[in-house]
Amino acid sequence: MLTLHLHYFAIFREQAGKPSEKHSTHASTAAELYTELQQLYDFKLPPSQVKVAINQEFCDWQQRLESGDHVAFIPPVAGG
Amino acid sequence: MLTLHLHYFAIFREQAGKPSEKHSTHASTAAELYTELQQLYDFKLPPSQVKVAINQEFCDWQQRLESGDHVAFIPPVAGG
Amino acid sequence: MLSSFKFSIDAIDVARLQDNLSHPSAGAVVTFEGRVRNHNEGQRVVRLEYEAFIELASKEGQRIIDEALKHHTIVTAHCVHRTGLLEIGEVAVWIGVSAGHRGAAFDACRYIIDQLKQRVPIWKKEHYDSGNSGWIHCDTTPNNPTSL
Amino acid sequence: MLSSFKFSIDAIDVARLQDNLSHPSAGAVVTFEGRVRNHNEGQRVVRLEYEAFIELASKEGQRIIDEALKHHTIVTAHCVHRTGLLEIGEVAVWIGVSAGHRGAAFDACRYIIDQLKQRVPIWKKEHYDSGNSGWIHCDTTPNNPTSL
Repeated sequence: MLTLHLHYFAIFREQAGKPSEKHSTHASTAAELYTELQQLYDFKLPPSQVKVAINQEFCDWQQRLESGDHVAFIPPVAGG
Repeated sequence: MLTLHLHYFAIFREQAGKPSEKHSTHASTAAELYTELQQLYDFKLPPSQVKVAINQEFCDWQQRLESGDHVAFIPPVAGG
Repeated sequence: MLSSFKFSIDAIDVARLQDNLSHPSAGAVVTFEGRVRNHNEGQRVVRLEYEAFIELASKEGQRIIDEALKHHTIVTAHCVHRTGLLEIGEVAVWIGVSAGHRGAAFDACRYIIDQLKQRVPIWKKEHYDSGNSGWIHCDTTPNNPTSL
Repeated sequence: MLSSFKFSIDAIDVARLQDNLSHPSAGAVVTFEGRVRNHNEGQRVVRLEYEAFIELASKEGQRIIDEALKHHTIVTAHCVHRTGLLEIGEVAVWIGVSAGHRGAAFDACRYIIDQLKQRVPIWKKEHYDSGNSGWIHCDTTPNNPTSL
């Protein structure tokens, strides 16, 4: 069981109803965690349209999570 | 014998020592006129590097001159 | 010369930023401003909201600036992006590049805005005159934004 | 919206010109500034002199603006070129283009400066710290400017 800091932005922040939270999970990868959160908050974006950042760096979906990690899922960007 | 208004810019103005003048000539085309002026003022630029404007429009070197025409020879441009 | 990527919650002062680009060896200065348009995909936009993952976006933005400096012969490159609520006509992003020659200035400026739009975690929510709003590119049906 | 090509004997007020580009449907603004550099071809430049065949240059400049408006999907395009004596760092030419989208704004701005440099009868005389000076592109030996 890991304890993570999750950060939500834009549409995820609205769908989760909060900008961040502590979250305990049995997920071992970012991919597994996203699947879990999709069910929890009804996130509709498929993983193919989402990127993941751990501790403020983009990373692979298969990266293994560690307790205390800050995890953010990045919806399609639209700056400029 | 034609009477023309000649206008000199940049290096031509400096080499002719004046910005404009009335000029009488037997030249019948812009090309002939430029050859005449090259001798008169020692203009060194070959015609291949020069353009000609008659009455404030670019024109062909073979355009026939008419009395009262305003003629300008355009050295290589360097705006911007 | 210092080059930077920054966020601003306040209105972007384009004139002041442009002054920063002065350099005796810079013969060419190219700037890009992205402004809030009054329409998108056929809908009338009344205002726009920008949200950023500031820490990651700042890093990624600085990487783009560094890439521009590495791959193009330029003197300096700066970028400022707004966050928060913006009205029509306000500057959402400003990019300024100075270089010895114009080709590099144009290419680097375009590189920065193109990469910014692809890579930097910034999101845009459009508010329409219908009362609807939507996060751009985030709706599963992109031309049919979610209702408030 | 009015688009124009103009000459100015006075310093170019970039901030004021930029304000003219505001338009509610313009999401992208690209500007180009050509400034006086402190060097060229290995020589130190102390100041620059621009001379124009104003009547013909104004017509040819306006044609270039019209071509940019015809061939690119832009909202407006303006160009101002200095004449007279300029110091290092001064703006010699300013071009501003607004458009709905950035691609057209970049392309049109670059088209205008590229064409201006090729076609518009404007000449530039560089004054060097050696006391020499030369009309750019006019010397038969271009890298060895004529002495004053």
